[in-house]
Amino acid sequence: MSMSPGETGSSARAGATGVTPGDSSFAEAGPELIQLLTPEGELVSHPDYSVDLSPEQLRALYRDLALVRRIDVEATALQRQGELGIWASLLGQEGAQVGAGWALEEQDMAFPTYREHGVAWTRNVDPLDIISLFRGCDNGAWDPIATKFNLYTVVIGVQCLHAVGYAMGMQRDGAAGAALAFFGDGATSQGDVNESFVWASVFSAPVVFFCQNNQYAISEPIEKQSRIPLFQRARGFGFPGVRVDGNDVLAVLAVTRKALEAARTGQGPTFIEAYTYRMGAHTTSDDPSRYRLASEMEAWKLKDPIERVKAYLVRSGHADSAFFASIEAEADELAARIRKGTIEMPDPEPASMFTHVYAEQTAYLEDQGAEFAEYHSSFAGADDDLATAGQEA
Amino acid sequence: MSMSPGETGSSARAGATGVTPGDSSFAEAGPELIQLLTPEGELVSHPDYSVDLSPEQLRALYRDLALVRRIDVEATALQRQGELGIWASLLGQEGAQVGAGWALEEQDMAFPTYREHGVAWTRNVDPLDIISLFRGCDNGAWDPIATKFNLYTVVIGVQCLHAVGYAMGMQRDGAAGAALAFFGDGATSQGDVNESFVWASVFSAPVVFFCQNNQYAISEPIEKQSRIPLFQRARGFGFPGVRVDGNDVLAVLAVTRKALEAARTGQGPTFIEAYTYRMGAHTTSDDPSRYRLASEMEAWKLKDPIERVKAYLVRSGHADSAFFASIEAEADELAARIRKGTIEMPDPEPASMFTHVYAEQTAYLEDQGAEFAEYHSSFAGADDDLATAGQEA
Amino acid sequence: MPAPTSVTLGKAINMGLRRAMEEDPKVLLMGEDIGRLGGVFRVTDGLQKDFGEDRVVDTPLAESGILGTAVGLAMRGYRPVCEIQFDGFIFPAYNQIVTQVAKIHGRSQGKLPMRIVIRVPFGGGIGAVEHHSESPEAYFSHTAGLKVVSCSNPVDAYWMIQQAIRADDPVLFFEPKRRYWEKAELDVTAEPGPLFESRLVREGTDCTVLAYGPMVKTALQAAAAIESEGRSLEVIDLRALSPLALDPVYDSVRRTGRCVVVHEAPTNLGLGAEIAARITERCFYSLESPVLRVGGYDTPYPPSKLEEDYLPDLDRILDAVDRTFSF
Amino acid sequence: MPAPTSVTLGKAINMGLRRAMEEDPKVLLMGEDIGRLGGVFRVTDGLQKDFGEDRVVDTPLAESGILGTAVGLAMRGYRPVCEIQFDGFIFPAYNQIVTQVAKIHGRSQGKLPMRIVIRVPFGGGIGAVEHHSESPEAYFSHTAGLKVVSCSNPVDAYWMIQQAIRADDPVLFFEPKRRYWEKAELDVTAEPGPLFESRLVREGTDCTVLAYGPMVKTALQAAAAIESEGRSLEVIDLRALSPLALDPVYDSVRRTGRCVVVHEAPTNLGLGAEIAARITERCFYSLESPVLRVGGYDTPYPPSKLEEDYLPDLDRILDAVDRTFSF
Ligand SMILES: Cc1ncc(C[n+]2csc(CCOP(=O)(O)OP(=O)(O)O)c2C)c(N)n1
Ligand SMILES: Cc1ncc(C[n+]2csc(CCOP(=O)(O)OP(=O)(O)O)c2C)c(N)n1
Ligand SMILES: [Mg+2]
Ligand SMILES: [Mg+2]
Repeated sequence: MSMSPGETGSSARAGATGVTPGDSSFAEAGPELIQLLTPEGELVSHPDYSVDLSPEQLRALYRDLALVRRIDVEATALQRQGELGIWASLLGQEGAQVGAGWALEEQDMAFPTYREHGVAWTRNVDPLDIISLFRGCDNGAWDPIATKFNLYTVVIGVQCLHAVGYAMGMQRDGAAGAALAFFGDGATSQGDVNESFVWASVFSAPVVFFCQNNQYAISEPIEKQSRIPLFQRARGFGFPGVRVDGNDVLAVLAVTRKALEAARTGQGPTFIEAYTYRMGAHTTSDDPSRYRLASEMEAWKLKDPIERVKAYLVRSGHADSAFFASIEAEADELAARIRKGTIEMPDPEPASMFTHVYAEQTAYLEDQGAEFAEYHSSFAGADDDLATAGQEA
Repeated sequence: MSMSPGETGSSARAGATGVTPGDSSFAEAGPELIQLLTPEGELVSHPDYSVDLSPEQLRALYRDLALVRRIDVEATALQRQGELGIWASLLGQEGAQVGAGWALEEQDMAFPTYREHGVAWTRNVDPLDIISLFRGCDNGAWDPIATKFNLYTVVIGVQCLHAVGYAMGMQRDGAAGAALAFFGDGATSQGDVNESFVWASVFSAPVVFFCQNNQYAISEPIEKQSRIPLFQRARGFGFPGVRVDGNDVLAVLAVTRKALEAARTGQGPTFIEAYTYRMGAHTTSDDPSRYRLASEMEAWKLKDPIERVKAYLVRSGHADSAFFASIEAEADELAARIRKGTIEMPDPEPASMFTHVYAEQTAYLEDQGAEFAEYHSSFAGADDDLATAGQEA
Repeated sequence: MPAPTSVTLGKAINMGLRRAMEEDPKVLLMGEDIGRLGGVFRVTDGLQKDFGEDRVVDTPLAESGILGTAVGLAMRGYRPVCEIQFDGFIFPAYNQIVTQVAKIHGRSQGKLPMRIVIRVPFGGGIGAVEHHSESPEAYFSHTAGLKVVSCSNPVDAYWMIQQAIRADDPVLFFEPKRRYWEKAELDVTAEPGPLFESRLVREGTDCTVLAYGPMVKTALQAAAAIESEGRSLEVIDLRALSPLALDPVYDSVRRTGRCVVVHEAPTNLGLGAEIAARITERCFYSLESPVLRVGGYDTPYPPSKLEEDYLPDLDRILDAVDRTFSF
Repeated sequence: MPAPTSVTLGKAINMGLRRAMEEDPKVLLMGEDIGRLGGVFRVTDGLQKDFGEDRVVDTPLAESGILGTAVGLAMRGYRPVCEIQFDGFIFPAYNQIVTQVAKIHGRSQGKLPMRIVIRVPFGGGIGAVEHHSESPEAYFSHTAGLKVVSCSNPVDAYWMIQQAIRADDPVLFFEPKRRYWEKAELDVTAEPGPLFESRLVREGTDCTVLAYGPMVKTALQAAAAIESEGRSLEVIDLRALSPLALDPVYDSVRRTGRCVVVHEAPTNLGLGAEIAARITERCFYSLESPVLRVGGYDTPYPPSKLEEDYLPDLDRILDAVDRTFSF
């Protein structure tokens, strides 16, 4: 959105310090926090960062935020009803993820963890292709090449090296793109993540490190991982690090765009710390009440990434109630489609576990698969036996 | 040594910038380089660091430097003559190692790589107990507990975590000491080394990280590991990093002492980059002529860590030719003892390979050892057969 | 003397850890989320509250860091008990375990004992996502310098964890995660047998079935199921995976002449391979059929919808037993 | 057509790498000191000079970094060939190899092939210090998703490295470092056989001896040495360690009735265990004696003064052969 000088001037200081009027609760994030839209939905300017979005684009951004949240809520409900084995909720991190996703250009490649459902949405990954993983049907059903969105990676940190290697490949191809590596605050302690910083710096690879500091690694607060703000880690490796309000989708978009552009133009890596909060449990198997206070969550509720966009859209008159109603309706449809698609999702073929172990199948595994099929068919019709046996066992 | 204002004033700037008069070749080390004794043997003062050594102590320091170099030269010769399988020379790094060794107090624990023969000497480790490793008799024959000098560690970087863990133990014991972790410039790229920074910082463990930047990891120059000076790595983890002239034993002593004292008094870790140069090959198996220019070495010859101490001792009149002659004689004796001890060193008992695999021997391995002994004795007297068979094979 | 109480396997380990910490101040626990949360399986529940943050250490998220610092603590005289959150996440620590933990005692000619226990919830059957259901024990059993055990029931769990902590060698302690909720009567005043021994858990005459960890229960179910058909299986819980304690196995196989080894780990180069090779070397003339192996297939652990097809179960064990008779 | 020339095993790999890079621009080499230095064994000698720093990459000193970035490069369509400087230094990369390199093709249901070769100079006999003489192949052969091979002579080395690079699956390529200097006539115009096959290298009638990598030469020496005593050994070079190609082995054992497996790796859970188990399953009624294993002892690799005592040699192989006759 283009800003009137008035807007700008009025809150430049706020923008620059990251402390927004009437919201001191960001103080702990420090003065470096980059923010363009306050929790109250006011635009603030920043000396180094800005975005210029049309009202249409702002509405599209809101739509993505709202739909992503609905996907997450629906998946959580499906897990509760036994349709999914587990679900890793992104509740509260929609701004960081949609903002980062919007910053990606077609040729860029994203390397997610297991929580980037919001980024996936911006890469046109069908939510059902993610849900199939959490349902236990596969390890992710989307095409990582076609969508330029890598498969989810569960082993903490390893994907940061994959992103750097992919970026080194882009370098060698003379390609225009960059790689965007997602990881969490806890992941910053892993050797692989720090090695990826060494490599990115030494080869000045076109990669951006996007760390969602949601304050927790399961039960462990950020203090268990670092004594200093995470974005400062980059200093030790010779490239810039910035901290952005992860609940401010506009600031995240601006900061990530700038970093990706720098990477694409040979200026090397950037570390982005998106300062946010995990509003839900680590996963549906987790019980946060054992390790954190509800009050903490209350404070963060006030910084909701979606509410502030809605507030701005309303204040600026860029959207009316009809618009919000239409999004609501679209979300309902999406949720219904997800529910139906999940419940009707077919189980994988048992023999499929032998098919993709290798690109060039081995005679040994082919035989093993054949024996399996034969043995399995000996229970034909009596699938219950198998099942029960499995359960008893 | 106490300094006269004159001395101080004359070269304070030099000391502060690390660029010593008539020696521009330190320029690349940058202004942060801490130096107290120039390559020409002039004392320079530094705003934050100083040492106060008596003439006796200075002579003792020289003695250690000279003897350590002689041990290294003798070991290299023994390898050339086929008495050792390999040797990792410390040539050129005597100042860094003896300086760090002198900074250690009795209760401190050192964690070396495979090149810290100079530190070993300051911990009263018998050179023959090191040589036995390179001769292939054992993996180091000294007592790491009694000497407070851990066994050599060949896998790059792992010992940095051991040092942090040991320091965490000291913390829990309420012990007065600190741990000193040695590692090279190449090691800074390893995940484990960076994890050790995370841990040391998070637990503010009493540990000091002593990195000898000898400019090379075998054939790879420092640029292959980092784009910025290594001491700056610490910034990314929230603790101080300093760069010291690694060929200036006085500066190394002063800097390491201060860091160890800080660690002992609960102020957490420090990263010390000892800026030095590997004057010899990586090991006796290496051929540096394939990857570096002789001219580079010539430039570093001028910064020899021992010559500058000698120059200062002479200029200051703290030592005369008789002293240097006596050290020379002592070095000759030491070399002779090492040579004799090496050549007469008995081979290990073959069956010994089964004895220390476990603290509590297993029946399985005991049987295997017994079978081995029986089989082995079947060649009694015919050891040649075994040998030849081994060679043929 | 407290009366025997019924406890779950997970709780039994918790009790064993507590007792070990009470008896030896040098014992400390390290791991991810083991403090306030009590571990994702609650095995360390309540221990940080009672022993403090210095003895129940919530670590940074780095397994190599956990094992590497445990090595330093062991050098300092501590007995660290490290929790690896799930089997599939032990690999970042593999270098420290295989090149350091396993070798330092030997490297130092006995001067630096590595009194470290590495707790690993392992195996499948809980409907989890990738990396949460694996059985990596063979990677460690093949490594000289390490000892490896696995418990199959609450009573063993309680005693074996304490014995592992008291041992002066590094011990990989594999916990059958799908059995954490199984209950048994535990008498904490009883006298446990030695740690590194296998145990005959069911006598039989026709075929010997070997299992450990989660598969012991499955093997016993198979034995019960086939009894009606008049076939008598002898079941042995191996317990020790390195060193293997096979003498009772040899005796059994010499009697039965047949043997089936069961584990969830992939069959190729799994424990079953070594056990089959040794049995054949020792009992060659007693064998009526080759030792057969029932293991996971030689594929990555599949998505959970397929794990029942992947995992050895009652039917696959009985199928193998049948084959030992049709040889 | 160039005439056959006599080349060392190390040089043969160098030539194979060069040819692979000439034929496919997507092939690149990564590792420590492989550029100017040409690797500590000079296997990549001259390649950086001719192909540039972008295709022969001197990497930072971090094995996990090497494999982790190789994964990303493979996703981008490259065929990285990673050199691990010595066997004992592959473990920092173990997590990337076992949880990523091995699983990504399956995880992506075939959409992300991992065309990565991991070159590992392995084995002992060169008088080195700790971690420089190990044989870790079993750790990888037990891992589904990986393929594992080892060459024993210059001709195989030349062809197998090219075939490994052309393969669409990740291949661990184990190079017998003590044999780097062995020479043989190499005809670069010949037609190689398939990569994943074992090869009969000496015909015999009394006992089958299986070996791979550095032990093939030793096995052949044993066969030659015992011939005079009128005993005829059949020697098979396994070449493929995963998948194992044992059909020719079964045929051989069915003829000879006896089998000895040889490797430097520790015996417990070494390749010999799996091979013995499979042979026994397939050739049960043909076996005159159990399959015997001659491997390294179950200790860490000893200091070099003891390696001749540790390593399988001609005498230990013949001793085992004798035992197959005294069963
Ligand atoms: C190597 C490894 N160790 C442990 C785990 C178990 N685990 C899964 S998520 C998680 C916490 C990750 O925290 P963070 O990096 O902050 O990401 P977040 O879940 O908060 O998004 C842990 C310990 C894992 N997946 N991988
Ligand atoms: C994990 C690991 N990888 C590779 C090696 C082989 N290696 C031995 S020394 C060395 C270079 C080390 O360089 P640096 O850390 O600068 O120490 P320096 O030898 O220069 O003292 C390498 C690559 C090793 N020992 N460990
Ligand atoms: Mg987090
Ligand atoms: Mg170096």
